[in-house]
Formats: sequence, structure tokens, C-alpha cells
Amino acid sequence: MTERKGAARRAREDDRQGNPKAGEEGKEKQMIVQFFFYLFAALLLISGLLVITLRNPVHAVLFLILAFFNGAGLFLLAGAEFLAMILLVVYVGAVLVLFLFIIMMLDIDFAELRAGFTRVLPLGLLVGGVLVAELVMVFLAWQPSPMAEKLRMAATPEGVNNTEALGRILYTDHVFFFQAAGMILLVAMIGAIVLSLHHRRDVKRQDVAKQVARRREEGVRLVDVKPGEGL
Amino acid sequence: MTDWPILSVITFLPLIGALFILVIRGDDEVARRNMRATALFTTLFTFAISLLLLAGFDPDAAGFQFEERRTWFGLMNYHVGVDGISLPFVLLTTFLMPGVILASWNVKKRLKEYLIAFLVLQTLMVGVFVALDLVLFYLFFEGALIPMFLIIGIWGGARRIYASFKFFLYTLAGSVLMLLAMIVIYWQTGTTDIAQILSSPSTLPVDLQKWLWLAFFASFAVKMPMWPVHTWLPDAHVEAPTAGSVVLAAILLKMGGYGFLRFSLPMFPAASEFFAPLVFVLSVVAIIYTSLVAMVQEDIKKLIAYSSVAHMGFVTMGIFALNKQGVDGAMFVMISHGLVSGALFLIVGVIYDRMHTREIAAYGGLVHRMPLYAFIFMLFTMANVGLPGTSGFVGEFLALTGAFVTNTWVAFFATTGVILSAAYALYLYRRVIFGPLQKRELKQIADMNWREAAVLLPLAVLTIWFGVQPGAVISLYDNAVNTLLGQVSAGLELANGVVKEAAARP
Amino acid sequence: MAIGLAHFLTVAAILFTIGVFGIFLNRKNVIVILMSVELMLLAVNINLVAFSAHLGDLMGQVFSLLVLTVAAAEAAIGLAILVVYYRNRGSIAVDDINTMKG
Amino acid sequence: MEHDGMSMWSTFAPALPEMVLAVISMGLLMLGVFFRHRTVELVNTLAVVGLAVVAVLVLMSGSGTVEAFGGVFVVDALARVMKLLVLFATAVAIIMSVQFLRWERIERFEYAVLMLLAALGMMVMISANGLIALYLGLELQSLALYVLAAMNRESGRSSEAGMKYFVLGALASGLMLYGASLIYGFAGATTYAAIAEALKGGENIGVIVGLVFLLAGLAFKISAVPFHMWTPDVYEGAPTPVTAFFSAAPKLAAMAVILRVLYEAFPGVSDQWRQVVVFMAIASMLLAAFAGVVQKNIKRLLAYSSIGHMGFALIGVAAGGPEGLRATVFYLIIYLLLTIGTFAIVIAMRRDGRAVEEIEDFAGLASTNPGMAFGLGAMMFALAGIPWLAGFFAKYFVLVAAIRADLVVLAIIGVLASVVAAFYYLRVVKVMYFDEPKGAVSAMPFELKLVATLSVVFALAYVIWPQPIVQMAQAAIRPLIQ
Amino acid sequence: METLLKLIVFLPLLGAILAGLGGTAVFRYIGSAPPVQDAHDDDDGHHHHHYDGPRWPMLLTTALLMVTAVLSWIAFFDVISGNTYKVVLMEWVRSGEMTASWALRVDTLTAVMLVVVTTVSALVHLYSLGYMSHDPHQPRFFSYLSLFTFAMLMLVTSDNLLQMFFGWEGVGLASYLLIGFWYNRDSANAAAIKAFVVNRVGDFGFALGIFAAFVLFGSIEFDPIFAAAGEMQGKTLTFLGWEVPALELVALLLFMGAMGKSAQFLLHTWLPDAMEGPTPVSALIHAATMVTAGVFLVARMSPVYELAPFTQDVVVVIGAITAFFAATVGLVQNDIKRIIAYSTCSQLGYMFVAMGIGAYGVGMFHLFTHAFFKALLFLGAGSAIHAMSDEQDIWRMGGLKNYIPRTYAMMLIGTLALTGFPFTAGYFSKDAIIEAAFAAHEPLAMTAFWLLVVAALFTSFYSWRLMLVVFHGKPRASRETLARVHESPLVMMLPLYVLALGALFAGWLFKDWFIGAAEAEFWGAALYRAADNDIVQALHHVPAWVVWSPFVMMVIGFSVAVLFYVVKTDLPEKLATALRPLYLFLLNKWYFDELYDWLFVRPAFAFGRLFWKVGDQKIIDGLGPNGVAARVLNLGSITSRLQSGYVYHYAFAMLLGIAGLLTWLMMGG
Repeated sequence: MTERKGAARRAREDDRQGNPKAGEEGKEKQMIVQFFFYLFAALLLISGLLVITLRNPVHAVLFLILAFFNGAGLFLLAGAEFLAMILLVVYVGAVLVLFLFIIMMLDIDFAELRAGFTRVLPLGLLVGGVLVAELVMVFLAWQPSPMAEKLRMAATPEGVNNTEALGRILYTDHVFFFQAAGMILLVAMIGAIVLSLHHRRDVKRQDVAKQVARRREEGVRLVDVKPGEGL
Repeated sequence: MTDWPILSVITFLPLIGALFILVIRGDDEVARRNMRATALFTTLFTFAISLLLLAGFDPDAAGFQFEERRTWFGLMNYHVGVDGISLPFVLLTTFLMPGVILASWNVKKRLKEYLIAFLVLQTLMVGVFVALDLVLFYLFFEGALIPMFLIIGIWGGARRIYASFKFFLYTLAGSVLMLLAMIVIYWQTGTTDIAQILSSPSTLPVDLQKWLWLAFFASFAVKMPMWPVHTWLPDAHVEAPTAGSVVLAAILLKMGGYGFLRFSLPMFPAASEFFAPLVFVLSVVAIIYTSLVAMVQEDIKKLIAYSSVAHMGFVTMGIFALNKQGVDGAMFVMISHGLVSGALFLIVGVIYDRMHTREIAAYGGLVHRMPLYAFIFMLFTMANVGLPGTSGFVGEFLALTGAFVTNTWVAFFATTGVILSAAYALYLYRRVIFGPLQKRELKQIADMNWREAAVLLPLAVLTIWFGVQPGAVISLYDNAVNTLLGQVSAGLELANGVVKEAAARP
Repeated sequence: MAIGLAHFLTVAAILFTIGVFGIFLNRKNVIVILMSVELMLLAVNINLVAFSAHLGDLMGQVFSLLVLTVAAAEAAIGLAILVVYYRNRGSIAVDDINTMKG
Repeated sequence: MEHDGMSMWSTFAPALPEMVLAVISMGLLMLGVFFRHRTVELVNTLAVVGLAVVAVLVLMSGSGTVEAFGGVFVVDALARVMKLLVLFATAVAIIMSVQFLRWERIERFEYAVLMLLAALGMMVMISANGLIALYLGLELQSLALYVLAAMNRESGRSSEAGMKYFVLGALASGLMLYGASLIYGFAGATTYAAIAEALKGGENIGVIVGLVFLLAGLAFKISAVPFHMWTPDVYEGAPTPVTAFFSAAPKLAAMAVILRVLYEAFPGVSDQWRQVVVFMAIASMLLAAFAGVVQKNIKRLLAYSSIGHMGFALIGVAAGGPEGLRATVFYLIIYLLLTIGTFAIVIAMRRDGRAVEEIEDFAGLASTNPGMAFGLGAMMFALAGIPWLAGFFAKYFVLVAAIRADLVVLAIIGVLASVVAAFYYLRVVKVMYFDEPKGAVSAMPFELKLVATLSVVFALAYVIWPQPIVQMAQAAIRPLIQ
Repeated sequence: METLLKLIVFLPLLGAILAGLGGTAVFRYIGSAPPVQDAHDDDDGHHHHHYDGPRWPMLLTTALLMVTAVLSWIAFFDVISGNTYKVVLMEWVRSGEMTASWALRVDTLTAVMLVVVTTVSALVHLYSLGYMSHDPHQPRFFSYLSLFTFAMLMLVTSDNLLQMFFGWEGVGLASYLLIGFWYNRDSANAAAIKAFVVNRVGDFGFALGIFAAFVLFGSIEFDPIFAAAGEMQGKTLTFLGWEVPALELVALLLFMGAMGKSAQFLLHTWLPDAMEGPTPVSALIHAATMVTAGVFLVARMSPVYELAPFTQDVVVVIGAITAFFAATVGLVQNDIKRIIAYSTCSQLGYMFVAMGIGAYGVGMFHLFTHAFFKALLFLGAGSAIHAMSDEQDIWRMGGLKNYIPRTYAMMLIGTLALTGFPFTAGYFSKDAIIEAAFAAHEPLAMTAFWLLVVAALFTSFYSWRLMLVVFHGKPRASRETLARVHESPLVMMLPLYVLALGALFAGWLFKDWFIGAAEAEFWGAALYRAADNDIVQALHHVPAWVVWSPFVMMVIGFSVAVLFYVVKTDLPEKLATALRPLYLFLLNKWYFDELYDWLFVRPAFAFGRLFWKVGDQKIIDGLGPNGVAARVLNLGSITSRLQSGYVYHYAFAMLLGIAGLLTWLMMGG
């Protein structure tokens, strides 16, 4: 049960309660958690960085997959097992493979692809750096609203596993979201078909209905040819 | 006194005429004749109705007359009415429009749109003068830009595009700040109803008054136009077709002066007093500067345009003299200038129609073949110069008197305009009319025809009549100007009282 | 130092920034941009999950789940557009996506 | 199970229009798929009818505020008004597309279906009462719009438009999501009401950061500077009716969301977000004004025009209060009606079977096609906000609100920018009316003529009977000012 | 009587309108083109034409003026019997306290002017019937003449400063029209404009004077002004930042107007050029009537001038300088009309000296007599010019006394009167001024006295020079011209006779009324004199040498003229060569035209061009609309270049926006 609480929450609870009993056991666990956290995080960031820097998109996709694996690891640490699994199964298994598939399909001459960054790189790095610094500053002093506890919409239920808990919410109170997500997938489907389904116009296809519906008048023309005049 | 909405009828009747023209089909001569006739009849009929307005107007009554109110947006409402200050302008507009239509008799290019544009323009111009709601005023004030833009741009001369854009954007830029100021007034007073705002002395804080005054000034100064925001006018005049120039000079320019009288003075009396020196300086510069510039012009219309700027200098000077003579004079200059400059542009149009050039150098010796033309031109030149006995004199004289009472420097420099105007106007006349008739192209030129004469003669008669008997005009607005000055002094007292009170406080 | 919320958030922030960088710093090809978008969404998800855990509220995870769904849809559409584009232009270099400007 | 039926009904009733729309679009999809031949017109027609039906449902959804699905979905006056407008805009966009698709040989039944789904997304956005619903709605419409932009597969420009729109749209939704996650982390919940409640307990820089990210995502949708960059390119590249759709419906929906988010979720930090909104308003107005003057393509011009208009509408948002909110909604309604008419004419501009998009090619239209020239001219003046035309009143109301809120500098910048902007609107008029003709363009098809005529008549004659729209706007904002 | 006064003023107007609108070609070509004219129409000769239009306009206007003249004399005798009239016709301007009516104020001063104006005008009309008989535009000419007469009558009958200004400018207009009557001539057009504009310079002062009077008195009507003038002594007005004595200011400004109209020194340049007009015009306007309006103004405003001693001094100085200056220039001119014009200028100077020293009656007297003999001189000169086929250069005349003896006789009478030959009109009036100047016993007046005496010498010299060169000696004209020389018809000679009578006897007949024993009674309240002003009495008691000095001067002048132009005819040329700079200085009229051209005209055009090309186009348009437009376009293309088309730029812009906003909020918030 405690395992499902997730590292972050546990840490917070420990902080808050200053639970001395949990101290010893917690410390050891914390060590492990810390180790994995930093491992996952480091791998995540490195592979992320490689995704955007590598020249060969196939390699980039592979590192993206690695990044997602590590992301899933972080999810696990935070106690979101279901999401971690989904990330692997759906995301890595379907979406990222789709990426690979497209890359292969487009048959791009990777050697032709230009490498390098834009001229705005220094400025970009500066801006990005500032942005990250600001965000980190904000996070270091992060305080949820004092009302947050009370305002929670779906407090994590005790004694229910993560998957079931999610299912309970998603299919009951928030079925609306579920349906809406469904519509989004429908749009994606239609969109993908509309854009990429290629009916070649120059290929002659058989249309049975048309053939059957063909009448005599359409096929035969009676001409009264006068002698000596030709057609 | 009348139970039918006479002002609305006068305002919107031209629109009805425009609709009639819109439904006339075809572009053959019959259709064209019908269109012209419809336009002329509409304007004449409107003028006739506006005479009823004059007949029913009581110059001695306080406040606005022929008022009409309709709830509209809520934030702003349809409220129209006239007082002695606006009535002359309404009449001036309705009086001039038939002439404007007549002057356009030979227009061939897109006649239908042309006539519609002018009729719409008339509605908007009359609307400016009758509107008694700030925003309604603004609507008319700015709305007039569209037809005028098209008139200059479609039927104008070679540089019409530059001129039309300059005209449009310049005046638009001037006006938008006024709109903001109107909104500020709305929030300050809780209403956009002019009559209601004017019903008590202005209580706007002096500092705010100054800002608002400047915002209104930006608009009216451009519209007048005052130096140094006058440069759109010569361009617009030069490029506009004759009728467009007439409307521009005779009526559109008066909107600025009218605006000063209707808004700046009574609503911001303290600011008006504070900024009067600024206006004086600009007016004096305008009078001298533009007169000098007029002297060296090579284009007839441009010369007259610059002379208009100089005359408008007298108007602003008179208005901000803030005394009876000054304001009376300014009003009179505006009316008179409406007649005279309108006539002068018509006069230029007469020869432009024949020769298709406005170059002064292309003319000379016209008197030999156009005696009537020369006579009429002389008459209006003299009126433009401000010869006593013509309407041009009375206004300038009163305005200068008013200025002298307030500030002798201003009057001193402005009076030099009297010398300069004589110089440029007579110099123009000499180059166009006098001298031997030497140019081959001019040898066959014909004198004015009946139509042209019919347009100009009424103007000539009024110019003389108002010059000899200015009371005919002044009596219309005498009372209203007194009221206005009363509002100004009441407002000033209030403002000074407040200032003193503030100073008295430790 | 215990692993707390701030750690997660910081990692997510950096990842997010990397994703953003991937969009505007690379001139190679559009696919990388699509991948960068995925990285950004992953960062968001990390955020959501971390908050969810921190607050003890499942809504974050629900949100994250929906984001994943949408991300998949987005990837599908993006790739479809990419294919159409490639068919038209024969290139997916970012520098070539430049016929309309000004 | 009577009771349960009732509760089912009461649970889903508020979302009935959305559900009906979803069903209709899926039905039409089926129709298209199974009766592949000659279904396009039928689908288009049915789509318009369907939109009308949904609109009726919206109208019949009673009055007052109803929340559903645990408070993540709300139906109130704002939602009703904005949904009606969105439905209207979508229907008009479909009507305007019919001929165009035929001309460009891209007739596909999916087109209308995607339009409907986009409309559905917008309705979800409008009714969203929390960040998740907002996000889902936003994505629903965005994805549909990406596809629509790239719809003309044969056209390089269309797919480039789709590509740019997609990449930047994905970035924007990423930003928005990131912001949403921070806000969630702060408030512990995602509904607006909860966020507002959380903020009562004191604010936090984190939530401000989240709000900025969120606003950036929304600003992208209304193309407010500096999140506007996609607009000109996408407007130019996308099929023109789609551009028309872009410039109308999604902007309205996104603006409704902005109003809701700012005034229902974040009234507590209005000092902070007001600065952001003011900045975006100023930047949008100025940039649009300046960039517009050098445009040569009418669609790009209209893109900058829409940027500028959204900047103006943002003034109303920044001003707030009953005046400001009303002005914003009022502005949007007028803008919608004007922009539709403008595009109706632009769509119809074809010569020798090809679209005429370069402004210079409109030369002398007043002689060759006086009706079109007059219509487009009137629209230009109206969009420029010249008095008597409807566009002026939109601007006026916004300025009134701005002055009320002491945003004088903003108002001044706004009017000056509109003067500069007037220049490019006038240039279109100039080309049509002052320049020598370059040859006629084809006659307008009936439905485009109808749309254009109605829109022009509206622009010209709005002054005669202004109250309905004013009251509509007034009604729409009532939930926000309570 | 009131009807009679109205008739006097408005009959000329009626004539002007009828002749001008009905008699001329104004309405002839309306709606149709006039026949294409022949080539010779384009040169500027007017004698080559004949007139084939109706004759009624000329006859009508002349007849009306005759009637007016008769009525004026009736009115004159009525008024000097002690009546004054004020006929209010109608209100003109009313604006607050500023009121002015159209009114006819007739007192002795006005009555004198009435008879002068109408008599001379009637005679000039008559004369013109002959003089202009070949001119194709003569109806227009007569219309202008009558219009002028009307304006002049309005001027002299005015009851307020405004109506006076009306008349003032009205005569200016008529003068402009008449100077430019032959509009084919560029010189005539230029002279017309010059006359109008220079007059306007004077009117500038006049107008300011009216404003000042209004500020001071709260009215511009004469009666209130005269009534209040006494109380206003010592009051000051702030004018251009200076505290100045109010009455002085009003008087000085009004005098500026008088200077313009009466061609006084500094504003005199237009008068000689005005001789471009037909000669009858010169006689009527530029000798007898209009140019004396300034004198009339000072006389009319005597209640103010009498209390403004400084201004009086100015008047004296200007008058004396003018008298002297114009006489010097007259010495060397060669154009017959210009000589007389400078003479007029000079004589006007005399009149102003009289006005300045308070001898208003004396000044008016000279005005009165001068009108006769100067009109006589001009018309006589016109007759000579007419006879000589429009030749005006005296050096191309010569010996005319045998060809046109009657004209010669008339000119002789005029010259005698002008030079003050005993018992002619000039003798009484001019000498009286010189005596009065002496009698004033002030240093300034004393200087004036000496200047006037010298001027009298010069007057005599140039007058006789003219007579001797034109009428004596050998004819210098071409044979063809001489062949055509003929005495003028009776219609032209008749006016000369009448004027000659005036030139001979007007002084003797009227001296008692104007300056003699009946003086006070004659003028009544029309002229105001301060209590201590006894100048009119004093002038009769000056030393004998003073009385004789003008006569001596006349004789000297005559002698020198005879010496130069009869006895030793090469002397003038030698003298001119010897004193070449002085000669040129005088010949070029003290270089005033050049000076003004350099000082005012050129700068005005230069500034006009500067303001236009640089001020308006470069600075105002360049910084204003055009500059702004250019900046907008620049900014437009810059912003448009930002829209680079590259997705990564767009993304970067978004990121920049986010980062910027965040930073701003974190710093500020």
C-alpha cells in the first residue's frame, strides 16, 4: 500500500510528519529511490538531448524510445504504475514505432539532411537557460495552495490499486473526458486517412455497380449513314 | 413648433435620393439625365425644407430647437437639434449642394457613384451640424471621410491617390484622439448628450480639461486645417474634382471651427483660455506663412487652398479671442468663406472643364473672351481679399477686433494678412484673367454658360448681401454666441474658484 | 537530499525546455520536431504525475492519461501532414518549409 | 428505473447539443464512407442542417447556469451565445466551401465532417469549466483544423500551411498543458471554480507562471502577438474557406475560453494577468498595423487584420468589468459577421479558373465587378472601423471600456494603430476603385453572393437596429460578472 | 434734404450698376462663345479700335453725375447755413458693443468734400465722353468712374470708422480697376496691384486704428468717440507690449491709413505708377479726390488728433518730408503725368503739414483748391496726350502751344494756380499753409516751414519746366504725329474751362469761409480745435518776409526754368552730368521702388517659396505625413521580415514571448 503512494508523496508526508519511526526504514528506501530517480532522470535528459541533436532520425527515434522508458521509470517512482505501463505499451509500442515506420516509408536520404543549429543558438540557449532557471526558482519554493487539499477532485483512494482507481474515475464521473478523448482519436483517424489515403486517379478501377447499371443506350449508337457521305 | 422630424428629414433626405439613383438602371444618356435630375431635385428639395427650418427658427430662444431624441445604443443616442451656431452651417450646406450637383453636370465617369457619393456626403455633413450627441457627432464627422476619400480618389487628378490617402489618414489620425476624449467626457459626466453637458457650466477638472482640449484640438486643428497640420488640404484640393473641392472648402473645413465652438470652448473653458496663446501663435503663423506660400503657387487650386488655410487662421484666432467680436467674426468668416471659397473653386472648375489644366501659366487674358467670368471672378477675388461690402470683410474685421481686444500682438500680425491676401489674390487674377490673350488654346474658349452662371450668381448675390447686411447672418447666431460666452465665463469662474480654493488651503 | 516534488518538476522543466529547443533550434527535419513535441508532452506528464502524487489526487493521472491519448492522436495527424508535405515537396527539411513568408 | 433514467437525463442533458453534434458527424461519416459516390453535397447539406438542429438545441437549453459531469462542464449564457456563434460560423464556412471545393477539385465528404468535429471541439472548449475539458476541446478542434489546413493535398502551400500550423499548434498546446499542470499542482484541482477558490488562499508565483503558459496557449489560438506567427502563413496556404473558418469560429471559441479562464478561474490574480493581456493587446495591434501595410496577398492581409482585431478585443478583456466584457463579446460578434462577408468575396475572386489572391490583381474591380468591389470596399471600411459601419461600434465599445478602466495609454495606442491599419484597408479600396481595370473576375456563385450580401448589409445597416447584438453581448457576459 | 443726400450718394452707384452690368459685355457672351477676335486685338493699343456699342451707359452715368453735382452744391449751401444731417440708412454690423450703421453724416467738412468730389467727378465724366470715345470698353470705364464716386461719397459721408473704411477700400478698388483699365498692358496690371497692395499697407494701420479706437472708446461711431475723446486724454493702452498713450495710438494708426491713401512719404510709391490708368482717372482719383481722403480723415478725426500732440508732430514731419521729397523727384521726371503725380504727392504733403499743426481749415482749403487746379492740370495734360496720340514723354512734345492753344491756356492757368501765382487759388491756400507752419512757432513746424518753402521753389521749377518743354520751343514729335495733332473736342474742353474757373477763383471766393473771418462759423462743429489752438488767426499775422517767401520762390523757380529750357538749353544736361549721382537719385525717385523690391517684394516671394518647398514639403510633410508614412512602411517591412517563413523562428518568437512575460512578471510581480 505504501508502495503505491509514490516517492514524492511519501517524501512529503515524511517531511510533514517528521515521522521518526519511518526514519530508518525510510532512509534506506530513500537511498534506492534517489538512485533510481537520478538514474532515470539523467538518462531521460541525455536521451532527450540526443533526440534533438542527432543527425539520423532513426537514431533519434531510438533515443526517444529510451527517453520514454526512463520517463516510465519516473512514473513508477511517483506511484503511477498504470501510466507507466501505458506509456510503454501504447506509446513506445505504437506511436514511436509509427515514427520509425514513417521515417522508413519516406525513404529520406539522411545524408542530405542538414545538420547544425540555427544562428539564434546563443540567444536561444540564453533564453532557454533563463526560462529553466526561472522555473527551477519557482519550483524550489513551490507551495500548493493551502486550499488544495480540500479542493481535490479525486483524492487517491486508499486500498485500491492505481489502475482500478483510475478506471473508477474515468468511467464514472469523468466519462465526459473519456468520450471527448474518443472523439479526438476519431478526428485523428479521419485526418490521417484524409491526408494520406491516396486514391490514384490514373488507375482504372472496376465499378461493378456501374457496369451492371449500364444500359443499351449508353453503349450503342445507331447511325443512319447516307450512301456516299461517310460519317 | 413642428411635429414632424424636420431635422432628420433634412439630414437623411439625400440618402433617399441616393437610393433612387441607385435603382436607376443603365448608363445611357437618358439614365444619366434621370440621375442628374434626381440628384438636383433631391438637393433642391432638401434646401427648400431647410428654408422651413430657417422660417421656424427663433433666434432669441435659448437652447436647442427642433430637437429630436431617440434611444439608440444606450451608450449613445440619436439626438439632433440646432441652435444659432449650427443652423447657419446647415443652411450653408443645403444651399451649396444644388450648386455642387449642377457644377458636376459634365461628369462622365461613373456618374451614378459620383452622385451617390455626394448625396451621402451631404447627409453626413448636415449630420455633423445637427448632432447633439458626442458620438453621433463623431459618426457624422468621421463618416464624411469615406465619400470624400472616394470622390478624390476616383474622380480626382493625377496625384489623386496620394491626396486621397493623405486626406483620409491625416484627418482620421486627428480624430481618433477626439473619440477617446469624448469617451472620457462620457465617463466624467455620465452622458454623451451635448445639450445636457452644455446645460451647466463645465465642472471638469482643469488638468483633465487640458488633455481633453488637446485631444479635440488634434481633430479640429487637422480639419480646419491649422498650421502646421494643413498640408493635406492643398493636395486634397488640387486633386479633387471641382465639386469635391467646393464641398471640402465650403463645408468640411467648417467642421473644425464648428467643433471648437460646440465643444472646446464651452466644455473646456479653462483649457481654452490656457491654450489660447498657442492657438494664436498657430493662427498668426498660418495667416502669414500660408499667405506667402499662396503667393508663389503655380496651380490655381493650390493657391486658393492655401488662401483657405490663411482664412481659417482668422477663424481660430477669432474663436480663441473668447470675446463677442472674435467669435462672431469667426462664425462669419466661416459662413463667408463657405460661399467665397466654394465660389472660387467653382470658378476654377469652369476653366478646368474647358482646358483641363490648373496651371496658372496656361492661362492669361481670359477677360477677352470671358467677360462674365472675369466679372464673377473679380467679385469673389475681392470677397476673398476681404473688401468691405463683401461678406469676406465683416468676418475678418470682427475676428481681428476680437483678437485686438484680447491680444494686440495677434491682431497686429494677423492684420498683415490683409495685405498679403490682396497680394496673392490680385496676382492670381492678373495672371489668369488680365493681359493679352496670347495662348493658342485659349482663343476659342467660351464664356460661362447658363448652368455655370446659375450656380455662381446666387453665391454672388449672397456674398454681396451678407457684406452689406451681415445682420442677416449675425442675428441668427447672436444669441447663441452670447450663451456660449456665458458658458465659457461661468466655466472659467468655476475653474478659477476651484483653483483659488485650492490655493487657499494650507 | 530526499527526492521531492521539486526534483520531478525540475527534471520536467529541463525536459520541456529540451523539447522546445528541439522545435526551434534544429534545422534538420520535421520529424525531429514531432519528436520534440513528444518530449514536451512527456515532460508535462511527469509534472502531472508528480503533482498527482504530491497532492494525493488522481485527477493528475487522469489528465496525464488523456494527454497521452491526445499525444498519440497528435502524432498521427502530424505524421500524416508530414507525409502529405513530403509528397508535395519531396523534402522534409525544416529550411524548405518556407514558401510563404512576409 | 424511472429514477435512474431521470438522473441519466439530467446528467447528460446539458451536453445534449454536443452529443447530437457528435452523433451527426459520425452519422455523416458513415454516410460518406458507405455511399462514397456523390455524397459530398448531401453531406454538406446535412451538415448545415445538423448545425442548425444543434443550434436549436442550444437555444432550447433553457437559461441560467447548469453544471454537469462533476462541474467540469457548464452551460450558461456565455456558452450559449458563443456556441450559437460558432455553429453559425461553421455553417457559413461549410456553405462557403461548396463551390470552392468543386473549383479546386478537393470535394471530399470528410471536409464537412471535420468541420463539424472542429465545431464540436469548440463547443467543448466553450463549455469547459475546467482545464482538462478545455484541453480536450482545444485539441479536438485543433486536430481537425490541422487537417483542414492541409486539406488540399495537391497544393504545396496547403500542406505547408498544415505543417506550420501543426508544429506551432503542438508547441502551443504543449505550453498550455505545461501551464495547466502547474496550475493543477497549485490548486489541487482543475476546475475553474476550484482554482478561483484556491487563489483565495493566497497566490503563488508558480500559479502565475502556470497562468502565463496557459495564456500563451490560448493566445496562440486567437493569434495574439507574439504567438501569432503561424497566422499569415496558414491563412495564405490553407484553402480559402478554411481560412475563413480559421478567422471566425476558433477565435471566438478561444476568446470565450480566455474570458472564462481569466474571470472565473483567475480573478484573484487579475493584476498580473492584466499586464500580460495588455502587452499582448498592444503588441498585436501594433504589429498587425505595421506588418499589414506591406502585404500583397489579400489572405495574408486579412491574417494581419485578424491579429489586429484580436488585439483590440483583448483591450476589452484587459479592461474588464461589465463594460469591458460586453465590449469584447460585442467586438467578437461584429468581427465574426464582418470577416465572414469579407471572405465570401475573397473566395469568389477567381479569374480564368484560378483564385485571385494578389491585391494588385483586384485593380479596377469597381468597373468590372461593381457589386463585388462595393462589397469588399464596404467590408474594408467596416474592418477599419470607420464610422457608420458596424466595425466602428465594436471599436467604440472597447474604447469606452478601456477608458473606464483607466487604460488610457492602451486606448491611445489602439486608436493610433487603427489609423495605421486603416491604410492597408484603404489600399484595397484604392486598388479596386482608383486603379485601371485588369479584367473582370468570375461572377459570384449564389451562396457566396448571399453570404456576402447579408454581411455587407449588416455592416452598413447595423446602425439602424443595434440593440439585438448589444443585448446578446450583454446577456453573454452576465455569468462572468456575477 | 435727406432724400437729396441719399440721391447724392446712390445715384452714382445706380449709374455704376446699370452701366456696368447692362452696358458692358458682361452678360453678352453667356452661354455662347464670343466671336473669335482678330489678331490685332492682342496688342495693347486702344486707339486702333472703335466703339460700336450702345452709348447710353456713358451718357447715363454722366448725366447722373451732373445731377449729383448740382445736388451737392445745393446741399453745400444748405449745410453752410448751419444745418448738419445724419441719415441712418440701416444697421450694418452689430456684434456686442461693436456697432456700425450705414449712415450719411453731413456737416461742413463733408459738404466741402461732396462738392469737390461730385463736381470734379461730373467734369471728369464729361471729359471722358470725349477722351475715351474710341475705347471699346468705355461703358466699363464709366461704370468704374461712377463706382469710384459712390465709394468716395460713402467715405466722406461716413458716420463711423467702419463705413469710412468701406469707402476707403471701395475707392481703393475703383482705383485698382481704373489703373488696370487697360488690362492688356502688363505695366498697368502691375501698377494696379501695387496701388492696391500699398494702400492695403496703409489700411493695415487704419484697421488697427479702428480696433484701438474700439478698445478705447467701446465704439467706432464718430459721435461717441468725439464726445469721449476729452476724457481719454492720459489713458494708456497696451499695444505690442508697450504702454502707450491711447489717443496717440489711435491717431497714429489711423494716420498710417491716411499715409497710404494719400501717398505720403514711405507709402507714396504707388501713386506715380498709378498714372498707367487713363488720364481722366488720374485727374479724378489721383489728384482731386481719393488721395485727399487721408487729409479728410485727419480733419474728420480732428477731435482725436488735437489731443495727440506727438502724432501731430509725426503728421507734420511726414507731410513736410513728402512735400519736399516729391518736389525733388518731380524736378527730373520726363513723363508728363508723372511730373503732375509727384506734384500731387508734394501738395498732399502741404495739406498734411497744415493738419499736423492744427490748421485743419487751412489744409481743407488747400484740398479744395488743389482739386480744381490739379484736376485741371491732369485733364489738360490728358488733352495734350490725346492730341499727341498718346505720347507722354515731355521731350517728344514741344511747341504745342501753337497747335493746341486752348489746352495750353488751361494748362497755364493750372500752373499758375499750382505755383501760387497771386490771387489764383493756390496763392491763397498754399501760402496759407506755409504761413501757418511758420506761425505754429515750434521747432518742428519751423523745419517744416523751410522744407515747404524749398518745395515751393521746386514746384515752381518743375511746373514751368513742364510748361516750357511741352508747349514752348520747337516741336520734337514726328511729322505724322504732328499731322494728327488736334485740339480736343468741346466735350473735353468744357470741363477744363469749368476747372479753370475754379483754379482761378476758388481761393479768392472761399478764403473767408475756409480760413478767413467766417471760418469758425463756416466749419461749425465739423472741425475741432483745442482751446489754445489759434493757428488760423495767427497765420494772418506772420512777418512780411514769410508772406512773400513763397512768391519769391515761385519767381526764382520760374526764372531758373526759363534759364534752363529757354535760354541755355544745354545747361540741364551739363548739370545732370556734373551731379550725376544726385540726378540719378532723383530720377529713380530716391530708389524707393528698388528698396521696397529688395526689402519686401523679393523676400516675400523668397519666403513664400522657402515656406512652400522647404517648410511645407520638406519639413512639415517630410517629418509629418510623408515621414510617418515612410517610417510606417519601414517598420512594416521590418516586421514583415520578422515573419521569415521559418517555423523555428516562429517557435522562437513564442518562446521569447513566454520567457519575456515570465521574467517581467517575476521581476515586477
